[in-house]
Amino acid sequence: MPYVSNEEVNAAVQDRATEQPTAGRASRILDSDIFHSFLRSKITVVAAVATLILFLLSFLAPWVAPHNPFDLATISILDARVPPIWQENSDPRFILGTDDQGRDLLSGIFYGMRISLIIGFCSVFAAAILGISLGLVAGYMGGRVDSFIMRVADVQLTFPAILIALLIDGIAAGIFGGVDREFFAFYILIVSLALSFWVQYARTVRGSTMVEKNKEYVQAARVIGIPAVIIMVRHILPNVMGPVMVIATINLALAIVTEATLSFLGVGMPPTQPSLGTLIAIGNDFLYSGEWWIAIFPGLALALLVLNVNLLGDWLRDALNPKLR
Amino acid sequence: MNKKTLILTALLVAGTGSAAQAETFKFAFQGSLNGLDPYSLNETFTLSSLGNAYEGLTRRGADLSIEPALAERWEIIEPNRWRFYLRKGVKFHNGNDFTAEDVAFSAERVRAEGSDLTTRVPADAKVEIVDDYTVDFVLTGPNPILHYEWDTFYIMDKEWMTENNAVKVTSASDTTPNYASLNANGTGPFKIVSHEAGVKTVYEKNDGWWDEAKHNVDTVEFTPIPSDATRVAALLSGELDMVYPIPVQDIKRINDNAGTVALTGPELRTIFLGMDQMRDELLYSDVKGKNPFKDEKVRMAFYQAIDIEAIKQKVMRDLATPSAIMISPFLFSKSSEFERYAYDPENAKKLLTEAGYPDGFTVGMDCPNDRYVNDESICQAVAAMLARVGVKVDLNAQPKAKYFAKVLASGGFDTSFYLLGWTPGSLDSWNVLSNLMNCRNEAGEGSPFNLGGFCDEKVDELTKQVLVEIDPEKRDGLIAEAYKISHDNAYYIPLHQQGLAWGVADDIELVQRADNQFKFRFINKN
Amino acid sequence: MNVLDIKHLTVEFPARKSVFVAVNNVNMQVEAGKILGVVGESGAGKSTVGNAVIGLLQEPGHIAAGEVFLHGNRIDNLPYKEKRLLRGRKIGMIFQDPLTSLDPLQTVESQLVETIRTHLPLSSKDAQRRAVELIDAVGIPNAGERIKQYPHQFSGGMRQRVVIALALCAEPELVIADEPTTALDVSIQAQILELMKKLCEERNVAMLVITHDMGVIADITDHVAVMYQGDLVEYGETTQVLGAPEHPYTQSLISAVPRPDVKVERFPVVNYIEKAGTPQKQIDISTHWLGKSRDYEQVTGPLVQIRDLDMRFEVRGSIFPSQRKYFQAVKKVGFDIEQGETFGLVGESGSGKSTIARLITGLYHPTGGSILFGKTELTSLTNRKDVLAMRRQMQMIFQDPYSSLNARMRVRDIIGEPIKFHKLASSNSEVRQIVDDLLDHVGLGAQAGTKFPHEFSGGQRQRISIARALATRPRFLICDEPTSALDVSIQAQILNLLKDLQEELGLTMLFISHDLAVIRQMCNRIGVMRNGELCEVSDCDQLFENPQHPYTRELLDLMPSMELLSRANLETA
Amino acid sequence: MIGFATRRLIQALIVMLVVALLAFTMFRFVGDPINQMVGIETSIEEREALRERLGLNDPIPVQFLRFVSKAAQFDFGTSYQFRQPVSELFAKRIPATLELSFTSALFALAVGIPMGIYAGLNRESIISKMFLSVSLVGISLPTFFIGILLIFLFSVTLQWLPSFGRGETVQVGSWWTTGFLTVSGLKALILPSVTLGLYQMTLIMRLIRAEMLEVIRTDYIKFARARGLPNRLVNFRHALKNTLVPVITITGLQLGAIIAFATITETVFNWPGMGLLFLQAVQNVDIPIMSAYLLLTAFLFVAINFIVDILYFYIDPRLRVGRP
Repeated sequence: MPYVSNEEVNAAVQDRATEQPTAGRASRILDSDIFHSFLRSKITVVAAVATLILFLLSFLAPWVAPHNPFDLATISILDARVPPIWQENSDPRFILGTDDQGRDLLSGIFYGMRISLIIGFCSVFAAAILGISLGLVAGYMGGRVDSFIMRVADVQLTFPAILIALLIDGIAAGIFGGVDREFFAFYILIVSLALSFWVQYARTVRGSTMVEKNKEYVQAARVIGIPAVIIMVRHILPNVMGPVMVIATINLALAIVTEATLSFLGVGMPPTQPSLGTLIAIGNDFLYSGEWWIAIFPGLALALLVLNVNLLGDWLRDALNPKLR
Repeated sequence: MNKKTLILTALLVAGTGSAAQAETFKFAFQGSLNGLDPYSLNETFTLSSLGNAYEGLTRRGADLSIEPALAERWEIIEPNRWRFYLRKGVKFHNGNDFTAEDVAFSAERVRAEGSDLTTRVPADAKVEIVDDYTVDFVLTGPNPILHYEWDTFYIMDKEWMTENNAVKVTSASDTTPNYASLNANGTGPFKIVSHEAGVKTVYEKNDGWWDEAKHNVDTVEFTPIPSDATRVAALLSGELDMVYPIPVQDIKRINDNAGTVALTGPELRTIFLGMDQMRDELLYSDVKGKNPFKDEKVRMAFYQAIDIEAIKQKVMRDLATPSAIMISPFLFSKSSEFERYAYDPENAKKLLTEAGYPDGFTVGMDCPNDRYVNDESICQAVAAMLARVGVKVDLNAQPKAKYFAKVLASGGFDTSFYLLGWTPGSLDSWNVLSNLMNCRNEAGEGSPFNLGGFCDEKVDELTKQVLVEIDPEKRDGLIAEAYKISHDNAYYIPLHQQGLAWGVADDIELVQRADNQFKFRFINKN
Repeated sequence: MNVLDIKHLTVEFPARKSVFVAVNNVNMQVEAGKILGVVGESGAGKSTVGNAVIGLLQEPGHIAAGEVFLHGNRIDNLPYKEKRLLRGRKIGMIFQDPLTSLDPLQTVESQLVETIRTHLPLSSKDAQRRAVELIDAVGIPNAGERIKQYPHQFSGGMRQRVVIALALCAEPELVIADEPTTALDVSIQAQILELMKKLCEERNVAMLVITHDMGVIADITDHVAVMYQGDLVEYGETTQVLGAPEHPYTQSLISAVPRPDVKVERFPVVNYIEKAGTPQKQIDISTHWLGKSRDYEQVTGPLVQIRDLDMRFEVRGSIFPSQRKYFQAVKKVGFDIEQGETFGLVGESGSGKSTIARLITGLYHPTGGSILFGKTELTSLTNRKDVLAMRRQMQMIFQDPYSSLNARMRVRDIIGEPIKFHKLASSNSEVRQIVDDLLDHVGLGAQAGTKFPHEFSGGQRQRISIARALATRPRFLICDEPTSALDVSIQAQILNLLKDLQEELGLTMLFISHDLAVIRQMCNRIGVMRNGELCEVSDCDQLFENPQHPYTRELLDLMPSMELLSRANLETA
Repeated sequence: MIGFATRRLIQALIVMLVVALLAFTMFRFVGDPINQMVGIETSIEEREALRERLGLNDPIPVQFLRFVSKAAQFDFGTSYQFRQPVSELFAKRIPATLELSFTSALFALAVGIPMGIYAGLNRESIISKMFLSVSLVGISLPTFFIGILLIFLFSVTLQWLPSFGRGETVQVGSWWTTGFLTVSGLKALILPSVTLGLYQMTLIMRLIRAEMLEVIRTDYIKFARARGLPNRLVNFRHALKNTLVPVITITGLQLGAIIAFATITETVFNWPGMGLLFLQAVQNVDIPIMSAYLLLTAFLFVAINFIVDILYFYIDPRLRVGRP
């Protein structure tokens, strides 16, 4: 409805703005409203830079970390529980000290963050694929398919992430016996996280799809004769990705926290392949004995990582919400 | 009840709560007391807790020496016949008299279907009541250690059990719980007045106890707290009088904290590493077609690759005694004759090269992570040490439930290399030999806990001799011989006896027994 | 004395890079009991005037210059609190969309009472009484009962009456009505306009009516202000301005308004408003791809024959058939569309006209009846290949230019998609060439292909839609309200374009609209629909001059009279 | 209304049945219960006999049917660890969990709603930005970590509040025990409910803020302002009430989540509720407790959803009152 008072103004602003010559894709992005709102929020810029640094440190861990905490041949139990360098009895090799196995905590945090992030990304990705596909199908097809998928989602919602992970861990343990936990823990975590997160995507995508499918561009595509699958993927999907991006960002943070919690409960990554959560869980045992750094530094790293990702997600949600612009 | 009275009641409850606190002793343990039936579960904490309400014919003192309890004395009147003279005038908590009938009943019940303590009394032993206060146990062969575990073979009241239809041992398949698993009626120094499994158990002093009470607490409250940190926090914040076990790393903090002290001492449990020496091809390994652990050199290399001192210092914070044999020195007189092989990674490498593994090999290791003191950390340290001699260890640390399901007979001994701990319940070496060191078949017949399945006929032979040998000196000689065979061949890699660490408030006096049993009759609150 | 006096009003919206002047140095006055209409197209700044008067400019908009007087008292510079007390008390406001203007969770009564008691010192009893009186006054029957109900229990027209009652709660001296009837059907619109006029006179209220609709202006206003891009271009008595416009913008605007009383061949081209009007590169249809190889089967007689068409939707599903509820959207409808003609379907919202379009194109499957396209029965097509062949022959142009194009695709891909999908061109470069030609042909120019839809205005987007529809080389084109979301001047251009294309390509068209005036300009024959039924089918002129069905007569009577409007520039057919 | 309620009930039943099937099949594969029930000294023959007695060797469908029919009568079997009927164990634990969940939900709502309203109405103010940032920290720290830090600070260092358990409880009625009526019970509630409620509080605050931001942009709020209504009326009577409609759904869902997340809090604070029972059951492969817990949480969740649906009827007249 073009005659609503304030939108009229906005439309006019836009119409006149488009008269300016637009050059190149990059400059268009730099010129976009989203990028502008990004720059306007200083805290978001800081969060983005911090996130980028943390991501780089994690993914470049093998190159930037002073030690390799997974190379058992280089760690020595005799270096266990060395405090950070500004404390007494410290060792200049270990800036943030070492954990109970003599692993350098700083390197451990880099590697741990890498594991946390990989698990986060993989599970978010898997959940998104599953949720988006089911959401698209449910929203587009409607009827029985829709109610079936949504009933499944209801059942799924009955089990919060923690329960699902405990369940899946249990099933996996049952099926694979005691097979190499180092190997399986990783996949178990991803599957459990993905299975607990997909509902959100499915519900959101379904909702948006139901809106989008009634829009005339979809009807136009149908009138042309384009098959449903292509309509879903080519036409609807790109238009529902906005909220999906928001959910994905926030989910990444949630996945990292949930993974940490699972590790704390003992069903996450094993101490030989520690994620941030595992590091905290290990350190928790040393909190009262004065070796606080084993828990606190990974805890801070986790909080920092999640906080920054959440900040980005927060901003993205507001920036992409058309109702708030 | 209207609101006002509710609040009033609340105030009253709060009031009486604080008044009673003076004589109340509160403690926490990491596990919970699941059922009260003393024959349902053969597990240290359960037996230890129930031992405050129930008593056996014998009991063990602060130094673990066997003392008379419900039996005033006993004698072996024939090689196969033991006679027990029962204490007179003892009453159960419900007022019933303790008589020979109760002993005979208990001896039958402890061997009945569903009991987890069937080994306390040999299956073919007969119980004969001589008179109200005399009982004979007739065996099919000589057994010098018949009564060694009887401190945890608790005597139950036949009359009470029959009245309450609890003669059958509580079994997991019963849909209605056995009366005896929810209530206790023993002769011991404390009565169990309320029991909420997994939440709280309250004991009260038994004023009619037959022995002279050396303790001064009237009420004991037990809460299970599985989390180490929470348990320690509860002690540090003064909410509890005693918690156990405490993590070794918190000993210092507890000692430094005003009002609490850590009580440490040796435990009888021996922690050791075992290796699969039975399969022809090792599981979870990159070595195909053969089993490296069948080669003594490999076992010896593993042994010498492990820096036991580092584990003691860094992992156990000195709360462990490195051990050369599979039993605590407190339980075996000739233990000083054994010495651990030295830590020598160079030699270990050499031995591996000689065995044909110059670059080492990969092996999976199974480890519990909530069973023994710092079990997972020990395994990690071992893995790191082995990495230094070229052996890559894939560590699989799991909660004890899953761990045991995998490595024990029920899981088909599905392990190549594992960490296990063992306390001989009878506090005697025969238990170690027969459980850990005899040959076994694939079903576990023989030594069911010889998970690696090594088989040495000589050890088996010596075990049989030990069982029937009455002369202590000769018996110890036979045992030492068996241990030497194991030591020489490195069938096992014993690590250490782990220590006990209890956290106690300053104003409490109690006795920390090396079998990790906690007896309220030793508690004094100042 | 003037109730409202606006002097040199300038409203600015600071944007990121520049300041957008929404209203530029505007003067206008309203007297008590009179209605001033502010008319203009999108972006004219007419709503901004209303918002500036009542002090509800959206941030960061602000009055940059000028004064606003109410009864001679300056009000634009009052502190917030006093300004708030003016709202409702002295100035009432009516918004466009009655469906969203009322709080869905409060009864009508509580919304009225809270407003009354905010402004008048009445007890809640008295306020309730007054609320009932107001509801009665705006013509809602059973006021005493209805007042206890929630907004969703009222129809759209009734809700707008409630909104008017709310605006009148405290007997304001001035009422600002921002597009008060735009969201309403023709018949309701007439009633609401009548009510407004009546209230205005009875209560001696000054009224500022903001609208894009010349019909509304002609119907009720005493004075009119014509705005264009923030400027007041013409101001005066309504009869004067509409009958003899002076400013060229007003002239072209008036000439672009479709009117039911005059049939024109083509609308005058209003270059004043949008440049991209005519094809930029002439293509020879007879040799071009667009006109070539129309290898469709030859048909004698009507191209489309619809018989007994039925469509019902399940409103509430249930596993028990007796529990299901249906809505009958189309009831036993039958008509023919001859080759080469434009058949018009007209009716109010919910009459089922759009459903028929969707049934023909196969977006819905009818629950009964037959649709014969040429010699093919569409309802019994199952073979995917046959379905595609049919789809190719008929295309559709939709109402909403904003949602009918996929915002994430480039214009070139949007138009190229059907060509590629139906394999109508042999190579990608050919597709590209065709797309460029199509863009040229609809008057956008080939360079438009690389852009995204949001970079175009509504009219331009509708041209893209048309190009896409042409890309399958259809013989039958369905236009579902193609211009109802557009400004009149743009509407005129699009209608011209459609006419041209039909002529060039020999298209058969089904033209759907709620606007009788537009229908009259476009169609050869017309069907009138109401509640899913087809009331009447007749020739265009006959329908307007001699309607048969009472509903048709009613519709024609309700149309705002356009007789005031100047007839300059019109080539009458 | 009745039709609506029945339809929802039928759906709920189907959900419960599916959950039962899932719970059953999943747990049938977890670990080996026998190992948990006996000491490690028990022989293989005895294990086999026990397996047979427990019906663990029966065909799976038979086991499932037995499971469902018993569960319908609140008979979840006997706990392997405790050798007590699971239903009795839960009866004792449910009050603890519900009191904790209720208190933290109350805390989350009582703090989250005002904060959300404030942040929604004053989008640009420093305080709302602070609320947002602080609340982000709240959701960025894992619950267990917050719990540990709180214990460290308030129990161990300051010794103000207890670090574990429920304190003194009072029996109310035949089976409900409450910690609300004693000083120590109330003190014991503080840390766990703050830990548990923090995350939900953050969510509710952010949700209210977001909804507020959307609602205050709607036409009816603009119209309310145009009628000159004072801000208080506009914000609270119109905006807030409309905000609450979606908030109720999410709060309902969150209530379910609180009960599930109580597992972690109960672990950290050794709170004798059903979450702790469940976690210990997982560690000890106590199948009957695990399946009962899943069914119970699913039941609570479904029940809460049902109540939320009914609540909608009372809050939103569009559902309650038909069109003319």
